[in-house]
Amino acid sequence: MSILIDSSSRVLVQGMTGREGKFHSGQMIEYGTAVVGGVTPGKGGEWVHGKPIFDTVKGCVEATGANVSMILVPGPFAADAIYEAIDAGIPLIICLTEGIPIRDMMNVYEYLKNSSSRLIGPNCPGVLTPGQAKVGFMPNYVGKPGNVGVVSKSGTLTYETVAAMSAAGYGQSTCVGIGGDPIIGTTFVEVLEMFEEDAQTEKVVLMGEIGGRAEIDAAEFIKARMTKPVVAFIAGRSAPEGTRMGHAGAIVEGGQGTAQEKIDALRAAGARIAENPETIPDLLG
Amino acid sequence: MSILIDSSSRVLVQGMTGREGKFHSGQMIEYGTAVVGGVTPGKGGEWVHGKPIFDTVKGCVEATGANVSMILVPGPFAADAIYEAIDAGIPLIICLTEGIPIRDMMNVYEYLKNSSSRLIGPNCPGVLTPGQAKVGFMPNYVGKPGNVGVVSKSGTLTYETVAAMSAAGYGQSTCVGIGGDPIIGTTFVEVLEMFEEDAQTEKVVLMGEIGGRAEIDAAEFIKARMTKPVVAFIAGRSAPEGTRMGHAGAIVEGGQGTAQEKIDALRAAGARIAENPETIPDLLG
Amino acid sequence: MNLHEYQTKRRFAQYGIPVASGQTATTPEEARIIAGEIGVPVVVKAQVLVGGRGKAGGVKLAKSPEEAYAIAGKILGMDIKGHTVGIVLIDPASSINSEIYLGITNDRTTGKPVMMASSEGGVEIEEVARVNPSAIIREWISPSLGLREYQARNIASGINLPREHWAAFTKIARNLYRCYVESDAVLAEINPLVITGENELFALDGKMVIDDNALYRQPELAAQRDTSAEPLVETQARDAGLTYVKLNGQIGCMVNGAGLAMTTMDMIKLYGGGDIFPANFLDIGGGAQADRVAAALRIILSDPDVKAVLFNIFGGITRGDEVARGILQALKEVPTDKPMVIRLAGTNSEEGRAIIDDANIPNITAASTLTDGAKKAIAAARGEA
Amino acid sequence: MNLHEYQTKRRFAQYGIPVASGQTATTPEEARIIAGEIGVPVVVKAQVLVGGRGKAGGVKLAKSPEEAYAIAGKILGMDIKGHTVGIVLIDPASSINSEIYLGITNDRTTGKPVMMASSEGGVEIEEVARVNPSAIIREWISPSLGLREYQARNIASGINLPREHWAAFTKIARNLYRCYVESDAVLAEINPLVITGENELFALDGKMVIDDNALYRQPELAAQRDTSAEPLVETQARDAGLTYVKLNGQIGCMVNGAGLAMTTMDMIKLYGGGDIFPANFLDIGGGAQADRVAAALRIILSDPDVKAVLFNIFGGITRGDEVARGILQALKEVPTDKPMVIRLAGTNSEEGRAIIDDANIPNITAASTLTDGAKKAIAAARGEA
Repeated sequence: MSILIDSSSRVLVQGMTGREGKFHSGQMIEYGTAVVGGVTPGKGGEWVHGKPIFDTVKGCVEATGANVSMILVPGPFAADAIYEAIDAGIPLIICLTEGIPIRDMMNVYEYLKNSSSRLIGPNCPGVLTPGQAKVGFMPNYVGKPGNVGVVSKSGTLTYETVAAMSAAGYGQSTCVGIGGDPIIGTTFVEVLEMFEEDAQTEKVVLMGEIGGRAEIDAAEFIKARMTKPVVAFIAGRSAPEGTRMGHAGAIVEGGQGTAQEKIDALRAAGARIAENPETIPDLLG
Repeated sequence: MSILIDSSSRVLVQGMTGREGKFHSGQMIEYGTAVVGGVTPGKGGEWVHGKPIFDTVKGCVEATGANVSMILVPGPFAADAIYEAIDAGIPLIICLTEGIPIRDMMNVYEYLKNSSSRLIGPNCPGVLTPGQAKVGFMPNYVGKPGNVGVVSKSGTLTYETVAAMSAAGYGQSTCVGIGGDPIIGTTFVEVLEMFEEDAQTEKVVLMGEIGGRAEIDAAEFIKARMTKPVVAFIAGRSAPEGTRMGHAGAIVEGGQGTAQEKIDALRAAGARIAENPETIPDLLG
Repeated sequence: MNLHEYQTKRRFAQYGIPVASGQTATTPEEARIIAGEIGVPVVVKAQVLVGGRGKAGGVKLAKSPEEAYAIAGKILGMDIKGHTVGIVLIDPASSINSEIYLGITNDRTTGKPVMMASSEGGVEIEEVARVNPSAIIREWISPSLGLREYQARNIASGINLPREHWAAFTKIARNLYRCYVESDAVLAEINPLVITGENELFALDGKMVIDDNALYRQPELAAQRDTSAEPLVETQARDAGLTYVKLNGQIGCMVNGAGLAMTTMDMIKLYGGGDIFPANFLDIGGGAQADRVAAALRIILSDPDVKAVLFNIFGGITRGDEVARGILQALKEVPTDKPMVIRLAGTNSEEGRAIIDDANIPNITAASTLTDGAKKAIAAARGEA
Repeated sequence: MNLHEYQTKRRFAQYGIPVASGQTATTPEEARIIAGEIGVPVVVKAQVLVGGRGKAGGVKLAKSPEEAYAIAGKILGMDIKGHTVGIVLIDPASSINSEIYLGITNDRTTGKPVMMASSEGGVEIEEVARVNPSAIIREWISPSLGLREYQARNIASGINLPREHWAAFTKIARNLYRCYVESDAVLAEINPLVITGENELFALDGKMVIDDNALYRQPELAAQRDTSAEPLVETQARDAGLTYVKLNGQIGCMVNGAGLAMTTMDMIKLYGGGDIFPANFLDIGGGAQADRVAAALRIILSDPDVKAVLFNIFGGITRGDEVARGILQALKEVPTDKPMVIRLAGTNSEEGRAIIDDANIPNITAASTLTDGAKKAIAAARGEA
């Protein structure tokens, strides 16, 4: 078992004909992911890495039976790409695109919550179930099959940690990058819930950062519901306050979202706190 | 038991200070309905029939604990009144207003389906649980407590039938007017489902009319799921075809929505068909 | 409310949908001048709010201004299914490669607008739906999102539109949706949307039906209502806030509520023995007040075939006393000796019956139930009362 | 991107929100003329993109044009928290009865815009939130429905606004929401919204922050960016597509990804022994290509406090070979003998390391891990390398 994706996932790529789309879908195929096709309006009928390109997601789903869509189109087009995937009935949408306007994401969020699709991201590195499937940017070599679930707001920090874990012999069930944007489709809490339910996952690593209150929510969930041990790292202890959103965001969230506040909450919830992501393996022992 | 409303329902009236609002809330109170307050923007602080008027639904709910809202405001304002009731967390909204633009109702419908509120109507006579509560226009004397559930698209036809049933000794569990507009909050099927679940209801009377395919859906539900006997009447056997929406509606609905088509479907589903609403009691025996 | 073809196409043009650059004429001479200006050949098209004008000879090709003059002379004044042609549209004739159907309406089941398209344009979509339902591609639209580009692509792909036309088609589809929404239309269709010999797309014919309940916020469209061709009573009924449909029977019906009005008609037919039928459908609506009742009675009595009148009022939001006062008021203004059967029930019906009784009018009979009322009215229409 | 008060208020005015009829001046003489034109007393307000200008003496009342001249002379050129005042706004002074806070921002938790109001306007809303959180009324807005009138009434009722002002308040609230949406703002606030002695409502001060990701579709707002007061490197970083924040340490950092960039800073602080700190936050973003890397290096090296540079690149969408080429390109343009520690991992990192090795640059040290890189950079900054 694993969460979100596995060797039976059939992945389509929205934006497969672009430079990044071509490169990363190639990496995914190399990893063994079942990439079944791509979608680029106006390029239907072309082929990339031996996979057919379609003009519409609907057409691609009908022809290939895709059940995961990876979105890698520029920011201005990303919202529509997500709507198209939702309307085509794709159950899992993983949007890697960064720079999507917040207004677009608020509109998407409302539509998404009333659909049966799950969105991971945007502005995230994707999902990796080591040895089975990779959807996103995570470098092919970092993961290793195992029983630690990894969830992170950050992209490169995830690679860093996962590589350190693999090197130390701690394999992963699934690694999920939820993205660091203000509005994201799937939160820490939802992923923790999936790991708690997942038979393969025995321990969980959570990587957060300053800003927002998602880590505080995660701490509350860990305290109330998690039976599996959690190791956490929070980035930004050295960041001066107010460099991110500050102001109105902080008001709404009823706190400042500092690293220390988050670390305290997670520690109080029973999580082990790492000071350095490369020492996370030591805390998994 | 009964469905939708009973003696514990706490009803607020949006549009209580208007001519119709005053008259019908007076009738409801006379019937014994727990009308707890009204809402008319700009008239907060006034009193009607000894009940307080509020500027906002939120304010009324906070002060009175209302859990049903009856809406009786003019068509141009009805959509906003429904949104306000949904946002205030009212679980049951009964909208009597006629003449709401279809575009407004399509917008309302999308919002409603993503909320936890149920809407009855619009353009409906309301709901009556005889001996317990009345929300809407049904004349006070027509109903009588009993075990027949009544559901109807039409207002006055409902009064006609319910009066005939009461006169013949067949009391009702609850009488529901779902409204005859193209877009309504609650369908025949949903009400039939409630009656099927309701312990008090032993038989069901359904009154439909030409246009749309709600009665066909009801017939399918009756066939597949109903264990309780159903008596049905369809109005419009004498109507020439195409006098209602016709055209595009009929295409979408994949049929003509004629009375005969509906009667045939209901009969095939096992319902007894009345030729005259006043003979329905004979078929309930 | 229906718009004429020329009104629809003007509206379309405002929303950036390409249409033929035609003009309307109300005289043959105007038609001749227009044909000269826009260049022949032209198509002369009757503007009537009823289908089937083509078969009725209301659409003709003219190869010269003189021919346009002659054809317009024939079409203007023509009767098409009871509608008199008062306006013709003179459109330039086009070379047509293929024809598409593209329309939007509201779908009751999903509560959403649905866009429908078919590569078999130019024929009635109902006919396509009957003969070849899979040829109709449907795309349901979220009211909050509107028609997205990918939905237009789904449609274009579904009807096998050559990809070179997708950009133009998408623009037309989105503009049509915007036009539908902002016009409060319940139907907006382009039929056919043609692809010309020059590979251009434009709306050759169009139809829009506007939601009557929304006309209060569509003053520009409301002002375009053409009552010149419709029967006077329909105009009068609408102005009075009534729903009236003329039928071919002998018993005038005045009922509150559409369901009960149809049921009352059904009862007349049921007990009418095959020779007595309802003369009309008339719903006085909810909460009908005295003056509206009076207007309704006036309309019913204006039908010379009416032999008896049946009032069936079951008060709810409508109150019996007000209806009773309305009847008396109307009888003062429109005295009649035709037999009338009055059945009042429901809210304030006792007060209403007392008002009628007190007026002591000889040709009024009271009825206690719907069935009683229908039977008494049938008897009255047969002269048996 | 932040807008100045005067820019915000102009935008508000375009959306029908009443604002003071002030004008901007860049010289004392202009200030004098404006004060004469709009009538004294006036308020002279420094236009800076940083809070706390009032306490810093950047807002003053002038009772005559001459006084306006003198005050403008003092405020123009003033330094407020590192920002130089280049523009003053001259607003007519008003009689104020009460002050309200009204703002909209996006709420991460619900994914919706939230309108916030408080009867305690004129002070910082964060302060109200801290001291008296129940004084803030919140109304979450469905993006598909927008702010409805009843929501404005809920707010007006919640802050106990006298009912005579509800109509004006509702209009302002809805216009503010529209302005927020159509400007792609992440914050739009009126603080204070004042009720004058004449019982009128208007925006005395306003603030807007525009979503940088949406500037591509807000050309009018994008053109209003004022870079004159901000440090040059911030402008350069933004133009190059980088996120750069200057800090006060000795180790310049270039990292891909915000989380890893912060973590790299954290490691420098963790192992820095209390005397070595990061000199900056710098995220080169995803998929950074050679020219962006070069621009980043140039910015880092422009900080004279930087004693060593740490590159920490874990390739994913970013590729190690491109970063390596970027470093070499930048070193050609900006030669430096400062020690550099380069750690490349992830996608195409082997190719990248080979490129660096081949260039054979003496002041470059390779590091294998994040911790290794941080420790080597700290040693280099101490001159121990």
